[in-house]
Amino acid sequence: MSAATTEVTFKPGDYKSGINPIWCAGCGDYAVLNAVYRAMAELQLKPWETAVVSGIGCSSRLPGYVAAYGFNGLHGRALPVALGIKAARPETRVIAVGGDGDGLSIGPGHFFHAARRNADVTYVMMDNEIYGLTKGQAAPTTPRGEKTKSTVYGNPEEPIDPCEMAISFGATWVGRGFSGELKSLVPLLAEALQFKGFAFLCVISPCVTFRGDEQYKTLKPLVTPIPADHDPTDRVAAMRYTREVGKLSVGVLYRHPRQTMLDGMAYVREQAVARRPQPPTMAELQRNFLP
Amino acid sequence: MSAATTEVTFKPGDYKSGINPIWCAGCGDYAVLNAVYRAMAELQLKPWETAVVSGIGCSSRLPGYVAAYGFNGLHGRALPVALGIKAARPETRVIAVGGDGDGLSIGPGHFFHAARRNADVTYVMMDNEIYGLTKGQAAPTTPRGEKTKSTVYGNPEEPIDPCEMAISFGATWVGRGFSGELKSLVPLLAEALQFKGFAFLCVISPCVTFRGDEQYKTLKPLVTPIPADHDPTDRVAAMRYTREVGKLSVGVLYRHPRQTMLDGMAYVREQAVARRPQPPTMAELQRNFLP
Amino acid sequence: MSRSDVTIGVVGSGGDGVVTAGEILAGGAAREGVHCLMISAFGPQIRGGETSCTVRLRSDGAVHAQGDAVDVLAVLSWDDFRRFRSEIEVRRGGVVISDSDDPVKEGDEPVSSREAIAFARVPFTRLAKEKAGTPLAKNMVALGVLGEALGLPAAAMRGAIEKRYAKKQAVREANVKGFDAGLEHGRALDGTLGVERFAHAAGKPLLLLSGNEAVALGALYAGCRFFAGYPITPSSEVLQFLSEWLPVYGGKFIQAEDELAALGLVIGASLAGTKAMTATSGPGLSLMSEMMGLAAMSEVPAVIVDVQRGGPATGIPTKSEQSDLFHAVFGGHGDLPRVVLAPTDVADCYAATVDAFNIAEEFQTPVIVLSDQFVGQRKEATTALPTDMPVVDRLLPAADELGTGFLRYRESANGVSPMSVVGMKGGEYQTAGIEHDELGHPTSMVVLHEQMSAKRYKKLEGVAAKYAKALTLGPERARVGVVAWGSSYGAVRDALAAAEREGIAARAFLPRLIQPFPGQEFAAFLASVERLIVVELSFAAQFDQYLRTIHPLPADRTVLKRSGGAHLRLSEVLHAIREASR
Amino acid sequence: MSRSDVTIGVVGSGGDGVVTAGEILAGGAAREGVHCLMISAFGPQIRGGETSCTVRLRSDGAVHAQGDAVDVLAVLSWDDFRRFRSEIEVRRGGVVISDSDDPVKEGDEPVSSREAIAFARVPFTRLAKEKAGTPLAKNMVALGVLGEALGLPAAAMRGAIEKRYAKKQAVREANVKGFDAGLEHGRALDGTLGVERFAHAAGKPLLLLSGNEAVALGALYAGCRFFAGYPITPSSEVLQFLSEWLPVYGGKFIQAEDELAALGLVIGASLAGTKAMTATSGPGLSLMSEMMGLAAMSEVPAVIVDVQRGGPATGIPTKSEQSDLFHAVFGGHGDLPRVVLAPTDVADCYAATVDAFNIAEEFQTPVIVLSDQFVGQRKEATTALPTDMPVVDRLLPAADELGTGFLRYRESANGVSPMSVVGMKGGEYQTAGIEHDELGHPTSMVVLHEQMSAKRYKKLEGVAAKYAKALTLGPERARVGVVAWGSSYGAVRDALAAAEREGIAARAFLPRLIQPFPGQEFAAFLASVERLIVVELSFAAQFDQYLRTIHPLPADRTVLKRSGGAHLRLSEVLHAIREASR
Ligand SMILES: Cc1ncc(C[n+]2csc(CCOP(=O)(O)OP(=O)(O)O)c2C)c(N)n1
Ligand SMILES: Cc1ncc(C[n+]2csc(CCOP(=O)(O)OP(=O)(O)O)c2C)c(N)n1
Ligand code: SF4
Ligand code: SF4
Ligand SMILES: [Mg+2]
Ligand SMILES: [Mg+2]
Repeated sequence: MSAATTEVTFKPGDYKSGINPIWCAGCGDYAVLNAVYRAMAELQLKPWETAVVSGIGCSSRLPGYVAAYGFNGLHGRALPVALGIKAARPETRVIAVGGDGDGLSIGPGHFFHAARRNADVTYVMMDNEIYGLTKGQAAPTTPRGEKTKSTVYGNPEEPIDPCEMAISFGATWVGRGFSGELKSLVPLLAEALQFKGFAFLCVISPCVTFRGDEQYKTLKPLVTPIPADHDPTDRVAAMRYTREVGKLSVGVLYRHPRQTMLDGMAYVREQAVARRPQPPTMAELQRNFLP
Repeated sequence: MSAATTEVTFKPGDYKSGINPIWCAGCGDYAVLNAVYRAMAELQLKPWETAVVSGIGCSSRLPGYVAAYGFNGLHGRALPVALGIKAARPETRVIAVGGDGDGLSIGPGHFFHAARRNADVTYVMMDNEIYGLTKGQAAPTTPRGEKTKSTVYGNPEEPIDPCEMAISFGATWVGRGFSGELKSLVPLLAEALQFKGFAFLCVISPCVTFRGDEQYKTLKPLVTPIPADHDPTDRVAAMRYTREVGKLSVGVLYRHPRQTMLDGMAYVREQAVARRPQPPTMAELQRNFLP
Repeated sequence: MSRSDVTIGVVGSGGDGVVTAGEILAGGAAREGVHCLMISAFGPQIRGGETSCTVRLRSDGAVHAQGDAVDVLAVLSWDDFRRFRSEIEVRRGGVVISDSDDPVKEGDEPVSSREAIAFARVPFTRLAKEKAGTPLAKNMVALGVLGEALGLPAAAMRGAIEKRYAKKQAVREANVKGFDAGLEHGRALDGTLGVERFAHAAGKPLLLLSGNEAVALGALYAGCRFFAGYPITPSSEVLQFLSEWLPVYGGKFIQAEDELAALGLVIGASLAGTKAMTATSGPGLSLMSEMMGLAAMSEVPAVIVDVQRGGPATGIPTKSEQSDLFHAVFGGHGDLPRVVLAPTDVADCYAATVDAFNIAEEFQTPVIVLSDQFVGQRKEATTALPTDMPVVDRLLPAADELGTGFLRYRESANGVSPMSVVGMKGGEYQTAGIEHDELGHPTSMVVLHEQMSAKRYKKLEGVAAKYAKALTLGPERARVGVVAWGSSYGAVRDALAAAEREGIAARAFLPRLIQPFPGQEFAAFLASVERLIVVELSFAAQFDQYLRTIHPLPADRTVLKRSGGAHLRLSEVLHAIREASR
Repeated sequence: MSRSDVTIGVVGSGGDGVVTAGEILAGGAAREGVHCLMISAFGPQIRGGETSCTVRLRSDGAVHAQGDAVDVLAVLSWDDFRRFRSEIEVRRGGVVISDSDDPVKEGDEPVSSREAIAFARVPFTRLAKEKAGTPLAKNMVALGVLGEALGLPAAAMRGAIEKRYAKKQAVREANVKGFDAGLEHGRALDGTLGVERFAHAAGKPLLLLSGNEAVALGALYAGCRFFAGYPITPSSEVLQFLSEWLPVYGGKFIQAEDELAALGLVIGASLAGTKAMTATSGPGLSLMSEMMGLAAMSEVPAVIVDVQRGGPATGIPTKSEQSDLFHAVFGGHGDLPRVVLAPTDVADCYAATVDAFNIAEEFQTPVIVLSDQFVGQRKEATTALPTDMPVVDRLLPAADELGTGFLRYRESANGVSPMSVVGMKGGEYQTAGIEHDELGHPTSMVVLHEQMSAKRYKKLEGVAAKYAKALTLGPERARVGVVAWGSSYGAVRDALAAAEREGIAARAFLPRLIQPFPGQEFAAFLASVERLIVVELSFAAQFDQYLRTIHPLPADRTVLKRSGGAHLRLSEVLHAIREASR
């Protein structure tokens, strides 16, 4: 807006919104927030050119904590809002964030379509395998047999792997991180943010309150970086890093650019301009209705 | 209900409801309806033990034409109703049917969860790659470049393959049929109906009105039965028969039984009975609230 | 003898080209500068089902309603007519023309007093085959016969045919030949039909368009540059028109996966500073309930067009009804302020949409344009739509308001706070569909919830002050007062005129702004009449109930209400007026 | 001096065991047969946030409301109290007990006239460490002190502790030690606190449960054997309770993927002949709009529990409000008949749910139980819930009605037709959310649409005739009349009693059946009072507007309305009564 812009450099702390996070002490989402600050600083994203959009859940509180255009919308409906911003204003960096329940229980319809369209947004899912905000019911990611507030006899359902879903849905960049490992998380997120197309980053982000304090301790030793020789353009190979047992592979599982939502819109625009290089005035437009 | 049941044999025609189909002449859905009649007769399904549930669309009119409990519900929401019937009354044979728009545009959230839960229902999608009932707008299955009422410049989006989606979502039986080939369609449907778990059958069912009269002629020569040596338990192999170009493979793509929704419910019930073999009376139950 | 008002019906199967015939007839009228209104009805089949089309033409002014009965009915197939038997009435003294080779079966002919109408036979199909070389031209033959017998603007109709098939020479020629054959045959019939001819003079050509198309034009005029929607009858024409034209103007079109996404996309686009809209029908409006609350809560401009159809659930998708009123006005959980506008005719679909954008932008609120199938899908000949209506843009923050601590929801006298949009430096804020403070930060404080609710509702006062122009018709005071809304306008207006001719003084009140309601104007109206009639197409009498929340209604009022499905008829309203005037 | 009515507050951080303290206090009371009501409030944090808990005990009858102010407040941490400062009032003459080692900072103490309350210091934490071996027992120390100083039923409270930790010996012992240490310390304090002691006699033990739990119990009693729902605050306890207990009774529980699916599942189960229910809060109710129409259209019994919270959008999830009224009564597109019941207290949550099932089954219609956070999540001590309420099952077709041509939607005097269920031979029918005829076959015929709408709405008359018992309180006639609904019951009832003590005659009307509304009873009520007060927690005054659709309201009425967030207070209502009585 203002013309006189002196070059500033953004430090991670500059991306703090001023609202203090109210997550439980030890919640995995703190690390995700830190990763967001650092990745933004690494890429020197301008706060006013960045929109962070979420659904509802503990994890969906994240946009409130980031100095950017932040929108904490409805449960399960972050992506339509994110796509709307991006489509209307392509220069914006749009980040959608939310929980596993938000994205995979109530939200998979939108997740599916955003991925299918290869919408040019980054989608970060904080997977804690539970509903945190509503105090501990089972999510589609909750391990089988787990006792939660809604599965007192043990969860009878098989959990799903968010990364597998993202690949199946058509996401063109899929990565997995762990909030116990900020070091690898930051570059992953930075890569996702720079990717042209629908980038899905699943961060295993323990809920210490409803899944026990042990999560970090249990998960930490399982963390394994995806080997350097993995070919991320290979869908089948990528799938090998999903539904893992006794392992937590972090890194880029899949990367396979293709035409994005904005490309499609640009194509349509081209066709329209080719057909009508000079948009008619409103009065002229009406004349199309002269029979 | 009535005690005096003489053994009757059901012929395909016995499954006609008495409502005359109002599909366009040549619509692919006629063949699907015929396949339903025949498969039901083959399996001697009792009309009163069968529920056919749909969403909204031309294809979703099918339940009206079948002598069974038929429910033509809301656009995109056939599956929740179908699952409700099945869960409440497991002895029912539940068939959900609908269009590609119904299941894949507005409905994938429910499709995904029904497949993930491996709900014990058969889901038949009549894929005509278009919105028929609303007179010809693009569906998520519409080929790229196609001009429809909502894509006058050519559809900018890549179409999706319903079978691929079903496999990714977790369906345990996935097949593809063609309504130009009733011969192979009937046994396919019969197999789907007998399968224990979520069986998804995609029937390529041309919309002669909005995708042209040529569909049958174009597709017929492309029909290829899935080879006998295909291992339907192999997910990766199954995927080879999706997103096909210049080919229309019909047959069983995938078959991989696992615990079903009803199994999960039975497990929960067992646990509950084990914990409380004698269900308390209502007065006794209240006493749990004595502090 | 001649007439200045004639209603013509055409019935046949979808394949008979019924709608085409209607469009050519209406198109010819519009080309000639003659006002007309055309409605169509279809069976449930997608293709080939029974179809009817009714065109009313007037040379003495604008056409406001469809005309209760037809003066002349062309039956292209008696089989298809059967389905419309209870719906299409032929006026006393009217004529039914049918194909000589399609014998009418006992019980198939129109219900209306058989003796009072004349039957004529014309070999539609044979003439089409002979003269145009294809039986498909039988609709044109029929048109020609009607054109000649009634003295319709034949040259203009021929012009409409030629324009329609400008790029398809063979079809054009066959159609013109069929039409001319009909004209010729009509000349022979002349007089024997016994119908008064339609007197008209050529005037300035008129546009011929539907309410849905007018909504789309209004949106483009108001500056809409983003549309996301999901197809649904009877609103899809809005989506379809904008899918073609938005890209021409550099706007964006997205066919959403469902209606929840559609409104979410609109909210996103609006957050980014783009004027945005969606269009749907009842089922979609229901699905948007929660999102509408989000728009209200986060104070994001959003325009939602609801083209009503029969409800609830899937209801009757192809027929009109006024039963989404409750949901539009009261739907959605929580205290959810929203604005509702109801257009009265095709031209008003344009104006109401422009108003809707202006209100949405000025007051940062969701606005519903509550149209219906009747006005949305009918075609009217109208003069050019105004291109001088003011266009309002939203209030952006001034430079000195931007920066740290920017108060996105700053308290203000009218409840409106400056809204920064994505990309505006220093305008960054974090907000939520959760209750929030002036900064946008979440809160569960009781006082803030009260204060922010007050802020959001205060905006409705501003809307009412600026836009609460209800439409009143008739004399200043009258024995009978009719209150109606939306597309009931036409029949009410015609009924008032008819009552006047009978010497009954009646006036009418039609709120274009439904929510907030023009309460003071309504109170004044109530005071100006002795007997009140509430008119609406809702079985539950939603409008009557809603009016009672605005102002107590006289206990002796008449509530003329019924389910939709059939359009409101002049005669229904007139009957009620007569009764009430006693 | 002694008292029969005392309100005790405890405030601290989540980790301080505030709610546990409240539950032990309330539990002790219930064990002793003393009536009580307990409310809790939390900050937005999931864990460790500020928490308050208020328990009101009465030995002279049932407790109807939370008590506007506390007599005694135990502050476990001043830091956390700050957040509640504007919400918790200490009564004149009341006492605040806080931890000796937690100095109160300037501006942290209660707002209420500082001079009028006494402050006492007790080394909660130190005693806990010393006597119980863990600072975690400080809540028990506080309880003990209160118990002794106020003469609360200490033995029963100890019993409640022991039962609660029956299976955790170490915790149990530490808690009991803490409690006993508090009692001991309290004995030393006795008298110096200057608070009147609570006089009570032991009675029959009472149940202690929340409205949400009562709803779940009511459902099981009524024969509910299927629940599908999606967790949402403040309704999740219904889901959680049924997830555990339905399988015990052979019922089915499904955690749905969302609320649209939840109601779809319920409809499916109901089609199969199983009594079925879902529970949600405002956002979920909004999402169910279209499905609710489907249930109404296809005439499928379905019970929907809405535990209201602050709206719109995500609003204030943890706080109560009465702003889903509009949506419950009017929401959903089309003419959509539905029944709405609003429970007035915890026991009524049970009864209303039983009624809801009975109505849903008898009239084959969706029924909404419109509860709210206040009644849903508070705990009340109540006598046993009735197990002799009638349980109604739906009308099944007789054997001779079954077979070809079975008329699922047969016209009938009361609009109810026999409903076959999946599995019933000869009962097969095909139906739709599309308008249909008596067979269930789709139609777009105008006459059938009208006829079927009439059938569906006729059922509401039957409901009204059978269930329209509104609750009236107070004398037969009075100067002042209060009309309120749902959980406002308690405060209104208390206010009426207080007014009576002041010599003001006031009566109240509370419709338990909200839709269809007990209109005649209401008219009679209006005729029995001179001044009317409408009471509700909705900024938009939804109830007042709704009442006007039922009956004209006097222009000089008082509308006592505000946003939710804070529970309705006796004093607010009393103040309005006083004003109105002038
Ligand atoms: C429509 C709707 N349904 C339900 C809810 C209640 N709700 C809020 S968050 C949530 C799930 C939280 O789980 P997740 O998305 O995994 O986020 P987390 O809290 O675990 O980070 C639910 C069910 C809601 N806010 N809106
Ligand atoms: C909530 C809702 N949105 C939109 C519609 C309109 N609608 C009816 S059917 C349909 C799509 C039809 O396509 P498909 O499901 O592929 O079925 P087909 O007609 O092609 O068999 C749409 C958009 C509706 N009935 N309900
Ligand atoms: S409840 Fe779980 S997810 Fe929520 S803030 Fe606490 S630890 Fe994090
Ligand atoms: S429109 Fe297409 S899908 Fe619908 S009935 Fe006709 S051919 Fe079939
Ligand atoms: Mg989660
Ligand atoms: Mg389709």
